[in-house]
Amino acid sequence: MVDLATRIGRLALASPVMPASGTFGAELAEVFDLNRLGALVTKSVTPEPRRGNPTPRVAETGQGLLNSIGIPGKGLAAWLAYDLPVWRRFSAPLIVSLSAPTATAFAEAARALTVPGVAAIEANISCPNLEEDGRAFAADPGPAAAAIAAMVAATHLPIWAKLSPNTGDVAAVARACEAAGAEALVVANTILGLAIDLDTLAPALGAGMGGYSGPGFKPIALRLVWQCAQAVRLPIIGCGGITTGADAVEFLAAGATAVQVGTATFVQPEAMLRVTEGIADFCSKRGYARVADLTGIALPNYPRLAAE
Amino acid sequence: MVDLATRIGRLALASPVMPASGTFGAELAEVFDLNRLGALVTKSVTPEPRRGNPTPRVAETGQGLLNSIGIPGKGLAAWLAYDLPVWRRFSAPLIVSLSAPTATAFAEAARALTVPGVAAIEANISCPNLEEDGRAFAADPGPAAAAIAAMVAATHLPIWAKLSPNTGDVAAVARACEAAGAEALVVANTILGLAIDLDTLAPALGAGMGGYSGPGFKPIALRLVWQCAQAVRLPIIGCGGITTGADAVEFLAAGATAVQVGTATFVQPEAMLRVTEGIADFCSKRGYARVADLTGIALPNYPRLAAE
Amino acid sequence: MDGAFPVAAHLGQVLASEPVGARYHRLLIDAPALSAAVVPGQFCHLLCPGLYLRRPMSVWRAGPGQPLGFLFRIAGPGTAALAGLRAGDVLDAMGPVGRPFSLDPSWQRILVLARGVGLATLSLLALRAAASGIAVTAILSARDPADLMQAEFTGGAAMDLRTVFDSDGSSAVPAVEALLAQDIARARPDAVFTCGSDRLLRLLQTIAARENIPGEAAIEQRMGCALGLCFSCVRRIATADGPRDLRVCREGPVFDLQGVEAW
Amino acid sequence: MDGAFPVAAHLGQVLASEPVGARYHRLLIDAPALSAAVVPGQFCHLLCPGLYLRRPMSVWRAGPGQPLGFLFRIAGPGTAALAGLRAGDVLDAMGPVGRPFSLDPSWQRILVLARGVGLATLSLLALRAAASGIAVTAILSARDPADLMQAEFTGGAAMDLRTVFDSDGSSAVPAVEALLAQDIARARPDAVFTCGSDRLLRLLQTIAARENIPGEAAIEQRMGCALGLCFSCVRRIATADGPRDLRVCREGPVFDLQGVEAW
Ligand SMILES: Cc1cc2nc3c(=O)[nH]c(=O)nc-3n(C[C@H](O)[C@H](O)[C@H](O)COP(=O)(O)OP(=O)(O)OC[C@H]3O[C@@H](n4cnc5c(N)ncnc54)[C@H](O)[C@@H]3O)c2cc1C
Ligand SMILES: Cc1cc2nc3c(=O)[nH]c(=O)nc-3n(C[C@H](O)[C@H](O)[C@H](O)COP(=O)(O)OP(=O)(O)OC[C@H]3O[C@@H](n4cnc5c(N)ncnc54)[C@H](O)[C@@H]3O)c2cc1C
Ligand SMILES: Cc1cc2nc3c(=O)[nH]c(=O)nc-3n(C[C@H](O)[C@H](O)[C@H](O)COP(=O)(O)O)c2cc1C
Ligand SMILES: Cc1cc2nc3c(=O)[nH]c(=O)nc-3n(C[C@H](O)[C@H](O)[C@H](O)COP(=O)(O)O)c2cc1C
Ligand code: FES
Ligand code: FES
Repeated sequence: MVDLATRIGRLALASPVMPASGTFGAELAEVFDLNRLGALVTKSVTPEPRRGNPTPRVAETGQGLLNSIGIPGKGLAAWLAYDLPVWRRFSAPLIVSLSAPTATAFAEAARALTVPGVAAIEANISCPNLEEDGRAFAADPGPAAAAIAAMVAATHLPIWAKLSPNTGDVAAVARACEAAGAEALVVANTILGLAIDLDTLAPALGAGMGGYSGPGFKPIALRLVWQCAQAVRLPIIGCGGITTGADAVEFLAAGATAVQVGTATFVQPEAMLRVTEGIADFCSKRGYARVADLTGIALPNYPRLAAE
Repeated sequence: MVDLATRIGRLALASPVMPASGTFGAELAEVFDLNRLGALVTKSVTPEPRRGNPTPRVAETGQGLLNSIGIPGKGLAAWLAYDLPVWRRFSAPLIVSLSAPTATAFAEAARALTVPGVAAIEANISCPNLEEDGRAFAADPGPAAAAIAAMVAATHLPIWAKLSPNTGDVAAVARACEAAGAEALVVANTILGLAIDLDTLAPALGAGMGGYSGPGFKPIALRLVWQCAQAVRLPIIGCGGITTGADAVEFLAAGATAVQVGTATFVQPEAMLRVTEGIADFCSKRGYARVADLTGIALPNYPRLAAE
Repeated sequence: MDGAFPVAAHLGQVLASEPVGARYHRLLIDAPALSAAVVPGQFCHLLCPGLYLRRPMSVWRAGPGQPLGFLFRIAGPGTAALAGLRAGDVLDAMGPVGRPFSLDPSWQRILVLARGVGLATLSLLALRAAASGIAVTAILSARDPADLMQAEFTGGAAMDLRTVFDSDGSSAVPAVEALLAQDIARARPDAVFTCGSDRLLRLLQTIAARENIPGEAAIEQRMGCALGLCFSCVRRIATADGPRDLRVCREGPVFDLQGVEAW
Repeated sequence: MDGAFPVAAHLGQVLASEPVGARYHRLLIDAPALSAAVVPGQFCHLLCPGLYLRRPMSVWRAGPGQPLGFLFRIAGPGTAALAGLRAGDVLDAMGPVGRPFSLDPSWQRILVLARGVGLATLSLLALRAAASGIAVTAILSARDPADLMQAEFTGGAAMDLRTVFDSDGSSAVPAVEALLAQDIARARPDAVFTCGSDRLLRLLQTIAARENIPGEAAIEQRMGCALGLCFSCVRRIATADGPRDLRVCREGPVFDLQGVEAW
């Protein structure tokens, strides 16, 4: 029997497989038992209500998905009142993804989220801000660190920093988040992409550009994990195009301690279970007793102490 | 009959379709008549001989290719002596891709390449430098502009700046190259990626990380063209995952004046001819008399004057 | 079908795959559990060979012991790939998903106003109504008689049918308005339903409001997950607490007739 | 086949697709122009259903009016996809590419030393030699008798065959060295050829150098284009002007025996 347990900073997880923010909801409990997941990760919550972007909000590219949802939501207060109680029905640890327009707003929201039932906050400092040509906090070390530091000061909850591919130096951003007190890194959010609808000769998405995810994004996300794993000692949660157990093992070997599955759930609603089984199969076939043994095994400087 | 002629700065091209550097050679004349191409683009030439990277130098990802060739070559002097005469046998304009370690070296090489038979220099300021975690001139506006300016001062030949996806702000780099005197932008080179071989649990490429190209890269390259087209008035040559005429039309509509086809040639050696025919078919079906009419048609601020 | 987990990806053998007229196609699938569970108005999210995202498709035929049926227009790569399936191939259909039509056994008559592929979405409702002794008035609109899928709609059930066409001008809104007024005067329905045309939706809203008849409409939106997870499928809907962006895959695809904002 | 453009992607129908032993597979393709053009040692770059990059494969059978044949070990996804092809399917084979073996009509005898899939690469050379009256000594090495593809190698042609196996220790380098010495003493070949094993390559280099017999070796490298464009397939080769990284797809896959640096 392979030991799937792993640990992300102060948090012990029964499984290294969890959903990616914005691709998951309690509705998925209609398909399988969500307590089989290592953690539950919410859509990004925002301080104020947001309507989101114009439709169409998704488009298919040959090898993945483009989305410009725009983080619609009822806002933090309503989330605490209506959504949190729903999540409390599950036993897997709840990770709340948080998105905010300023470092101060991040801090205030993090304080407000410091309530029973919330196990950690995943700071979505990487969601492409389409008004600013896709620029985000996570594009540069300074703003990223400022947001993380403000949250760390505002709550005792673990802060996970979710990084963006849309930066010239992800290692520098990773180091800045580590220095600012992040307890883990989630690598990565979607990369900016575009598709043109040849019928209309206009962007396929109502908002123009969008975030690219799915299998075609995987080699890039894997590289970002690889770069971050060599830059910091924080545990890394790999995310990007993971569809199979083999994909997940690549991320673990490149330095991840856990993985998130997003778009794959749209194609196969049980994808997260398949990924979990696939990891376990790989470990038993190859003689690894603990999934944790795979973390960083492909790194030049392996054994890597980060995950400890 | 659709008019495929287009113009890149001072250069008039009979067709908007040309090869991407490093994926093309005179050897392809064994497959079709290379004079059917809008231009010929050489592998990157370097001032000194280079051996290149350890093998394996290529790996397949689900939706594209990872490569870490490392620009092997016999160096500029030998190229002028042995390769240039071979290229002179073709009538399509010859674009020499140039890669160098410093701005000065770029300038000296550009001067040396200012000989009959060379129509323009494509400055590969974007080739991932794996020793520096993939950082390149094109990662930041300053170094990019310095290299371009040095070349512009050293030769009367048109300088095309080939940009990199591995930057946090491609629009800023594009503007810097325009200000430095580039006559066109090639968008874009490969994006850094990684694949892990599950048999060896080590990187699939001998060099570790590599450049990701092919269909899975297309939505990103298309977005880079879209961002650059809105940042500068220079003609843009779109490049990234183009396999069909429809792919090429997306790039033209997003602001490109011409396109380069790279990895697709590895899958179908006649891919460039198929792309050319596909563009012509689209134009005639949709009633565009000149392929040039498609440039930027999907841009918010269309009509865009850049291409003129 | 596991009660605790009502939604699943079902692998079903293709029993029949046939073109319908020039622009449409019909698939019959052997997926007993799914077919038995579907309620009219619900849809499935179909994996299309060679494409990445699933495509949403209303259930056109379903029932205990009956094959699961889809009737669709070939609109692009996904539907073209579905039309390329052959008998014996396997289709991956995720479902059932979506809020179904309301059908009150005490009703005497319903009126259905459908155009184009809207026929596919409303057919199962009409069949179930007829089967449970509720009279059905069906007004079907199409380009021309060749494009009308009358047999596919009625499935042989007895209905009061009216057909209108662009080709002879009878599908023009004023003409359909007169037809509706007449029909409602002649045999007043307890509820009205529509799908497939924004013009007809607006018309039915006006008349149903005036006549004070309850109704529902099924609408479409580009989808990602079809499970309520991604919020890509929202449409603006007027609700008791004001206008809301609701998920077509979750709060819909069937909404109260008066709630749907035309677009 | 257009003389001006000797290389092309040929679409050929699969005539036969059969497993050979437990680990190998055989494909016969109807591609007349390509089959007639191939020279022993050359290879084709094959499109593998569902995968992105082509895979290089030596031509095992070819000739005017004969089907084009490939014999390969199922090593991963690409070769597995090729083995999944069925009679009637279409294979996209690009070629012919690569520098072939040298075969001098004036030679009396050649010696071939092959192991594993190296048999596939050397078989056509042996057949053409035999057909043109050149005697062939073939030393075939395999895991065990079951894994040896003797019939696939000889294709029924008469050859002086020696088989060695890991299972009985006869394939150990000293044993093969003795065998080679014996054979060369008995019937000295005008040239020697090898493919499939680095150990045997090094052994043959030593003996051929000592005996001063010319030879060639076919080697492999991971490939991108197979057209000489990408320089992904280089191997270190000793040349007259010193060691060079040469392209296996262009300057190879056949190189002078003594030039190949073992790795
Ligand atoms: C709940 C629901 C039920 C549906 N039922 C049916 C049905 O019974 N029969 C039928 O023929 N069609 C139905 N559709 C529409 C069907 O989903 C689309 O035609 C299909 O997704 C097009 O995919 P494609 O790849 O073939 O074309 P694409 O190239 O994806 O699109 C072709 C055209 O269809 C539009 N389109 C794409 N996806 C959708 C979508 N999800 N909803 C609406 N328009 C879309 C595009 O904007 C484009 O104009 C339904 C849609 C929904 C949301
Ligand atoms: C000129 C040439 C001729 C060849 N002829 C034959 C032949 O006749 N019969 C045969 O069985 N095989 C032959 N090969 C090897 C064959 O190309 C590989 O086995 C095949 O590409 C593996 O692809 P895959 O997707 O099945 O496995 P992959 O998962 O791609 O690789 C499986 C294993 O094969 C290795 N490999 C992958 N590609 C190559 C390659 N191009 N060359 C060498 N090793 C590789 C990988 O490193 C890995 O260890 C030849 C190779 C070359 C270069
Ligand atoms: C429809 C959609 C919505 C998303 N919404 C969010 C979000 O609200 N917050 C966030 O941090 N990431 C969001 N993401 C990014 C995913 O969490 C994930 O980082 C990305 O999709 C890459 O993983 P994948 O390839 O497995 O989908 C979203 C992705 C998709 C496809
Ligand atoms: C094998 C290989 C070698 C390449 N070598 C070069 C090079 O020498 N110089 C350069 O500017 N770009 C080089 N590139 C990048 C291509 O020119 C092109 O920008 C990139 O591959 C994206 O286009 P594609 O997806 O059509 O291949 C290379 C790409 C590949 C796949
Ligand atoms: S399609 Fe994902 S929420 Fe409706
Ligand atoms: S494989 Fe491209 S040069 Fe040999």
